[in-house]
Amino acid sequence: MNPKERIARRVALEVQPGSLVNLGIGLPSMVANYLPEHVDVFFQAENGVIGLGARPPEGMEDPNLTDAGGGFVTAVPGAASIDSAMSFGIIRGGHLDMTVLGGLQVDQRGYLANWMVPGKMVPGMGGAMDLVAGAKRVVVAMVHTAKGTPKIVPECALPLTAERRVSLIVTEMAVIEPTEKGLVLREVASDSSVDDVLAATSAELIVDEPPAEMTLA
Amino acid sequence: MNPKERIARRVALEVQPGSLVNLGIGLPSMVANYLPEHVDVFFQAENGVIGLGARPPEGMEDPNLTDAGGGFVTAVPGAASIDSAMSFGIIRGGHLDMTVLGGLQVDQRGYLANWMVPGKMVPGMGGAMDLVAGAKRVVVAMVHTAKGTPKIVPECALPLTAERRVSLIVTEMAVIEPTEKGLVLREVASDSSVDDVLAATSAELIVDEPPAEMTLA
Amino acid sequence: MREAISAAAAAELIPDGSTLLIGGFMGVGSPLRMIDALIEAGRKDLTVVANDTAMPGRAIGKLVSVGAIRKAIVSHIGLNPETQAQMISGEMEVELVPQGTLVERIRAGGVGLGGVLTATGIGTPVEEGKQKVEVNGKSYLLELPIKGDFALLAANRADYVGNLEFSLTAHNFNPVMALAAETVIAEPTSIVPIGVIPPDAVKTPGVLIDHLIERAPV
Amino acid sequence: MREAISAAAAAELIPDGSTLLIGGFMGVGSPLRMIDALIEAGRKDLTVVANDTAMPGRAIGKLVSVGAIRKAIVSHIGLNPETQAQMISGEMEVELVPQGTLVERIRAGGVGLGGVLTATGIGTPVEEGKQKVEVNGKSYLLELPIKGDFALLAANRADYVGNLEFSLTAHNFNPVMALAAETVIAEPTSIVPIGVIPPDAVKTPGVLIDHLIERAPV
Repeated sequence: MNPKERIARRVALEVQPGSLVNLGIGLPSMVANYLPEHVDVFFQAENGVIGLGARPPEGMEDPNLTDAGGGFVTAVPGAASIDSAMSFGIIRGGHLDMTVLGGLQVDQRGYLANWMVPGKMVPGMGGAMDLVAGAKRVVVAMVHTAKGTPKIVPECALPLTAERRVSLIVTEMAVIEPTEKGLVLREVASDSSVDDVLAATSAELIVDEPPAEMTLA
Repeated sequence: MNPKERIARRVALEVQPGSLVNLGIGLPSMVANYLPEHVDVFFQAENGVIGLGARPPEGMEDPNLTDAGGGFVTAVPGAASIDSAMSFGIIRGGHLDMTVLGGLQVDQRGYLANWMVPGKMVPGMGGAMDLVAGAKRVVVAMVHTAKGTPKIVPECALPLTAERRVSLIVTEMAVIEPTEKGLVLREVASDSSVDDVLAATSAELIVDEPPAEMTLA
Repeated sequence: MREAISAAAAAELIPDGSTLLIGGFMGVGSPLRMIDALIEAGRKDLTVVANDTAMPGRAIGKLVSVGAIRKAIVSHIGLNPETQAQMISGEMEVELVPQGTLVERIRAGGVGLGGVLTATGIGTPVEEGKQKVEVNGKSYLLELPIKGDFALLAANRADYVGNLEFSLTAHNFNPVMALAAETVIAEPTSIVPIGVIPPDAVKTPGVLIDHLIERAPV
Repeated sequence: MREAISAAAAAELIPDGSTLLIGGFMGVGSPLRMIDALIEAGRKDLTVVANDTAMPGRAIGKLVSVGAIRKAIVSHIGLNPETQAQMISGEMEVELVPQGTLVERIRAGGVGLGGVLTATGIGTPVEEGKQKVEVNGKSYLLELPIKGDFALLAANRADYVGNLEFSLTAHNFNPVMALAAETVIAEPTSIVPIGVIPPDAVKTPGVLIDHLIERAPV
């Protein structure tokens, strides 16, 4: 299993029945593939649909039904079209139960940086700042290191996405929960040790109890 | 012709083809009766319809289609249902071409008081403050005096509806335009003289040119 | 997928002293069965946020008549002399808010804004005690967000996931209030299967609704 | 009752240097014929307010490619490397705005509010140079209203008075932008007689629309 699939499968366990969930583009969008088939979850895409479904059958794409990355999607029965004001009203008003986003860095305070690398990559924040500021739970889904360099750091060097402590960090090596006291190591993957995780992390991790083995959907 | 009908007939001449108009409850609502039949005007009711029509035929009232006073109305072809956020977005955003409102007092500055008499009558401002603050044109339609007491006064004693100079005052005696210089007497009714109007008005009126005779729709 | 509950069961969820956002304009688009159930259950000390208090014997006017309302935050009470009498006697506190400001304050509460900057009310008694904020040389009142413990909405149709449609002037405050309360209860005229209300016809997404009241008795 | 005009005639109304609010999200729900007409007419020095600049060769991306945009106020440029290149070279000024803040700023412009108080952007580069307002002990950024000279909208259906319907994810910024420009031009896929779109299906009332573009060629 490749690292991204493992991350997506672990994040899938965080999705609560009956909840409204926004999945970011890329890795986060894979989470939807690992949910039980009839789970009572609505996915929101910030470009304007509640009840985002899978890719449409070939030849049945609707140019007016895409996800936030511009890819063709379907709508599930019971879906609702919303405009951007309602979409972000839901996100910023605290009505979104969970968002899953990629990350460039997360730091000791639990703060996320995921929208720019000054001088190199300035895609814009899109809806990320609103999602992190407004969602009830923010789950960061990312590989543990970038070409060997830790992404979980003492303090983000990259510009922050929001001054808000995210709820959970899921990587292919570990599950880490930012708390008031700091980053608590909750789970470690079966093919990693606690020492492996500590070595791949430049932020301090709290290991009070022996972490559980990471489970996957 | 009673004073109210005369006022409504004069205000009707102010309604521009192709415009969006809000008529207050009572006297102002009578204005709609004196427009040419096929004039291209949409009436807005702040409770949520653009394209307000006349009273419905007996037995065909819809409990979900009323004016701001709770009276049954119809909707014209091309009408649109709107919620209160859109309704007041239109009013406050400067999209309403004209509102016609009743008045308790208007003063030398052109400021209107029309929503309360302290200690006596406190109905609440409803949408009046938004209408006066936001509409492109504000026309005050009211009888000239209250039991002989002038309602056009040097300075409103009653609480203001907004700190905004209204566009026009229409009474059964006269048409008066508030300007930067003060209240200009534009028209006088055929059964009144300039002196009659001055006597019934405690504010100063500017009578630079001989006022025209009031015309009616 | 929601379960429909009775208006009486909904009233059981609502404690005395709650802040209720109640949809409707002079009773049009108000959740009439829920209001009756609140009265039946003897609820009291309520704070009611609504456009108006309707007329005696109608919609929110019924709550006024039985003395269930401790405080009303409304734009208009002119058609309900009982509200005016209770305000003068001190039985009920009444905060009068311009209608456009009221809807924006509720919206701000619902969409997570810190407040509303509006010109409405400047130079009037409405500005008393309020912070003013200067923007580009123009002065605006800072009006604070409103949120409720419960929103009680009336809708035309709901589907099984709670998606709502409204009819004509019965929209009014209902769609905005759906965003602004801890618990949102919708009273539809009828409830239809999933798919009957197409996505583009949905005015309030079902994810905002916590409880549906069973359809009106036939 | 409106007259339908051609996209070319609409482009004639729009001078160089105008500020345009353009609907669409990665090109979905963008007024494609009007964009082509602007390019055909050689318009330049435009300020474009939109969610994004799409991709090269698509929708707003076409305006980027021909160098027609002097300034873009957008939330995302990640899928258009030409925008990033023009930003780095200084040919185009880019103001990046969080998507939710962008839509609220446009709405504030459209509904006459003095600004938006939001927590989004606090503690990030977005807060630089902005006034902060304290409300109930919490800090909010004061974000300023946005208005355009023109709003260019895409819609699904229009009727003869200009009432608009939108489809699925092609709503996006279009309904809000309809409120926020001096002149509003809508490009519907089809135009139907008055009465075909029932009042409850109207998302943008026709009174907000100044010009309708004739239907797409069959």
